Amino acid sequence: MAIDKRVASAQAAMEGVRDGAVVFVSGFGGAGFANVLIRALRDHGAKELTLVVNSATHRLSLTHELIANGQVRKVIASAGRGREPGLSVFEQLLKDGKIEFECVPQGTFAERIRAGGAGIPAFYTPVAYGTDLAKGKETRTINGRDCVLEHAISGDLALLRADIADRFGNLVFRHAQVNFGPAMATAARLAVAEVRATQDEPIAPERVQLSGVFIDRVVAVGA
Amino acid sequence: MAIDKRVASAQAAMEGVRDGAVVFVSGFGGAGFANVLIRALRDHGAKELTLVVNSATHRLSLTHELIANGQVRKVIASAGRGREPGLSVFEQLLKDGKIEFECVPQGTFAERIRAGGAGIPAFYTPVAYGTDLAKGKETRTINGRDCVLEHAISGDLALLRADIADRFGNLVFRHAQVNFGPAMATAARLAVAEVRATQDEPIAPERVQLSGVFIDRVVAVGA
Amino acid sequence: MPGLNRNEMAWRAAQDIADGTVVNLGIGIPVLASDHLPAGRDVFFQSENGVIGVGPAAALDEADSDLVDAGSRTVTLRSGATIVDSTASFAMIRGGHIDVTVLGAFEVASNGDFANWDSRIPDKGPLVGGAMDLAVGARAVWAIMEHNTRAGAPRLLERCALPLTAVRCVRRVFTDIAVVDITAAGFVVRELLADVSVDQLRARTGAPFSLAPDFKPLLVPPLPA
Amino acid sequence: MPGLNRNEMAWRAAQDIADGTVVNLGIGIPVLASDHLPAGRDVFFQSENGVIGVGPAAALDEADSDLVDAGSRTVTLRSGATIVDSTASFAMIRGGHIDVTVLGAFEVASNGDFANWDSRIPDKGPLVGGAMDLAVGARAVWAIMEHNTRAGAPRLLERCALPLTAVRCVRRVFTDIAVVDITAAGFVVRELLADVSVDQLRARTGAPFSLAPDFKPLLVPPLPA
Repeated sequence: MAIDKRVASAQAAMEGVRDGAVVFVSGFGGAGFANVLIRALRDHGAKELTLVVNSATHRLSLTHELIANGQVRKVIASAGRGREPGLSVFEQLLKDGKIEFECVPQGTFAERIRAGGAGIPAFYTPVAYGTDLAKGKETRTINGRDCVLEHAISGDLALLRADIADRFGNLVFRHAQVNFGPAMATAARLAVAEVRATQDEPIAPERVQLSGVFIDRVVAVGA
Repeated sequence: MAIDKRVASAQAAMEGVRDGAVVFVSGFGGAGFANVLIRALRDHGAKELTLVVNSATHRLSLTHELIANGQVRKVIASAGRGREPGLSVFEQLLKDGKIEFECVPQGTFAERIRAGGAGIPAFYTPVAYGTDLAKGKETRTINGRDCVLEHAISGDLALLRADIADRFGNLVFRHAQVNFGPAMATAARLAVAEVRATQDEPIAPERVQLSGVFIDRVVAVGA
Repeated sequence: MPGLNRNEMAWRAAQDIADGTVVNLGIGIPVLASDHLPAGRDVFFQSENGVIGVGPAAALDEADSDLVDAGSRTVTLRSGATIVDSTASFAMIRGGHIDVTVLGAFEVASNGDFANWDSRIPDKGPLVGGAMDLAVGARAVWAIMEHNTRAGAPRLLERCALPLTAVRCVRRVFTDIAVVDITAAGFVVRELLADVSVDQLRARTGAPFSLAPDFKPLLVPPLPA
Repeated sequence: MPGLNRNEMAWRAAQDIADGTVVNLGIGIPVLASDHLPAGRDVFFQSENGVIGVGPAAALDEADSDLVDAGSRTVTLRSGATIVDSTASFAMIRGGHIDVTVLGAFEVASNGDFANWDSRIPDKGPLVGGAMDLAVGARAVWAIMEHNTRAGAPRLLERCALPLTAVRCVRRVFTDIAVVDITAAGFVVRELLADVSVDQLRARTGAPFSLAPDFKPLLVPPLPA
């Protein structure tokens, strides 16, 4: 049967997502937030989620809706601070001890996710050595560099935003949309992309930025 | 001064290469062998080299000329066997104990080079666990998987073949030419690419496969 | 007693490749399986040099030395293909994104250990290539090999004698006379050529085996060798 | 006694960015340095969200929310730019391919330790972003900060009080009154505003320092704040 990963709606793309899922959400600085899928996950209602997202509370991402809706148990991110002067919903929950937070340096965050998708269970990195974020972590000096042992992050669901998908799930991103998308797709059991447009014709091999091998479902959501 | 990484000849591209250098040579299965640069390195004459190349003796690569010329002390590769029925020059030297050889699974080979370029001093991988290629290596069970500790490979020089370079050193590869090129360029202090053609105009951002940040010199050698 | 030839072994393996999967085929007999997929199965063949979606071998006048597979064959691309670098290709392999890899083998043990990289050819250099990565990374590892060596020794063993490629990973073996699964209880023979008796199979196999509940004849259409 | 304003501090840092380098500028004052490069210096500004070759900020009518830098500013691309994913961007950073990173800071210690991520704002959540990666990965780390807190406390210290971003990595600090190198012997003041005396500097600095052999006045053209 000819491969076709297109699904009819963002809701349909959430089928099978369960309570307790580890969910990757791509996006950085306004580029690549999968806000249609995030809202579909909110409507789907899965609870006790662990969100793996660069920023717990970026103003241009709808991640905060999942948090405000009580669906999130824990956030793994490099940023947990809102720009607004007061407390974001996330920060209030954190202050009240009602949500867990793991703060990870952004590059280690990206590399741990890549490791999850690349079958590397753990790696040593000099980043964070000697800081509070390395507390409790194993350390080792390799070739004179002090390093911290970091473990892969794998998950159940990845939500990505891209520009175009073909029926094979091959993706092309616009500019800086790409950010965490490829790594997250590889690390998740179910990878879903919302795109501006889908097409029957295959994307030219040299234009594909993420192979459809890593993508399970795509949904066209317009610009 | 406007950045321009083009040099006039393959010989000029070898300037500064020293005896004892660790040299990456890209190429796989006939695609992406930097044969013009390999010959320039032979003519340059640097000795006591460690070659990091997928195949020590591929029939379509001129790597064997460096070996036959007595410039190579050690080879790190996933393949050290020629297709010819008898012994290749490399295999003869190996048999005679006149060259060192480190045999590495191809994926671990690629990942160790990437690690060298990505500032990851070491990583755990399940590959090769329980085999002769893991002998003497530290092992650890992570999340129930038996793993081997592997170390990054960094080097002095990388020789790549690509299709087009712009003056910034940005590269586009043809088809399967890409193979080990990007990882090797990132892991080497001096990265040189031979290309079919160079151009003044920048390659379009979405067509660049390897950023010129990683490339030091490019030389046009024709098809 | 002639068994299946190379194409017939590859054909049999191809029948078990599920629709919509991502498959890596090793050099030698395994790569022939791509010619024998049942109609209507849409499969991506991944080659470890980075080609995702290997198509048929290139015609002589279309051969492009920049478009090769892991066996250095000049190939074409299927619809929807793309090409990545070696790091990304092996990340895909090691990360469990290949549904099945079909590999040639010298020996397979009843605990799933197998040996396919170092046959101890005198003098020739070692060659491991991507075999260890594939064996550890793919979700399922199948082996294709002659049931016996040219000298008649069994290749299905209690323990491998040759240097291992990986431990406890092979799930199914296609030989020239049988299809054998590897389970927690050891070898389980699923199919056997009709003109080979179970006693003959026992004589040619180096470890105990049981017969599958749905044990049946190994049926393959005759194919040119 | 007014010191340099934000643009003037950024200008001074920009003078030290060498031709042909790859530079990452942190959020805040550092990113202003890109406006003040001396003529004729061809530099690639890398932004950790994957933009290699950030150009000037986008004009309002050209702003594209898919083309942003690490500070969420809508930007343009310079000639020769490309964009990579976050994994590749931080591989570039961690792997030593950034010649210089210029970062904002709260505190810098005379052994090169510095603190710039956790100012212990009551209640606000933590935010580390890419600071630790840049501090460890870039070949040279420079900090830009006011010489003193609003309350007048020194930010150049024997030991940081705030949570560290990285250990032993800062090489140079640009403050509103001085340019200070960090050497094996501790702080070395290279430049000082003409209307600040060395004694005044000592009073405003929380650790011993020496003067560079070529110690000179810190001269910056007046710029709008």
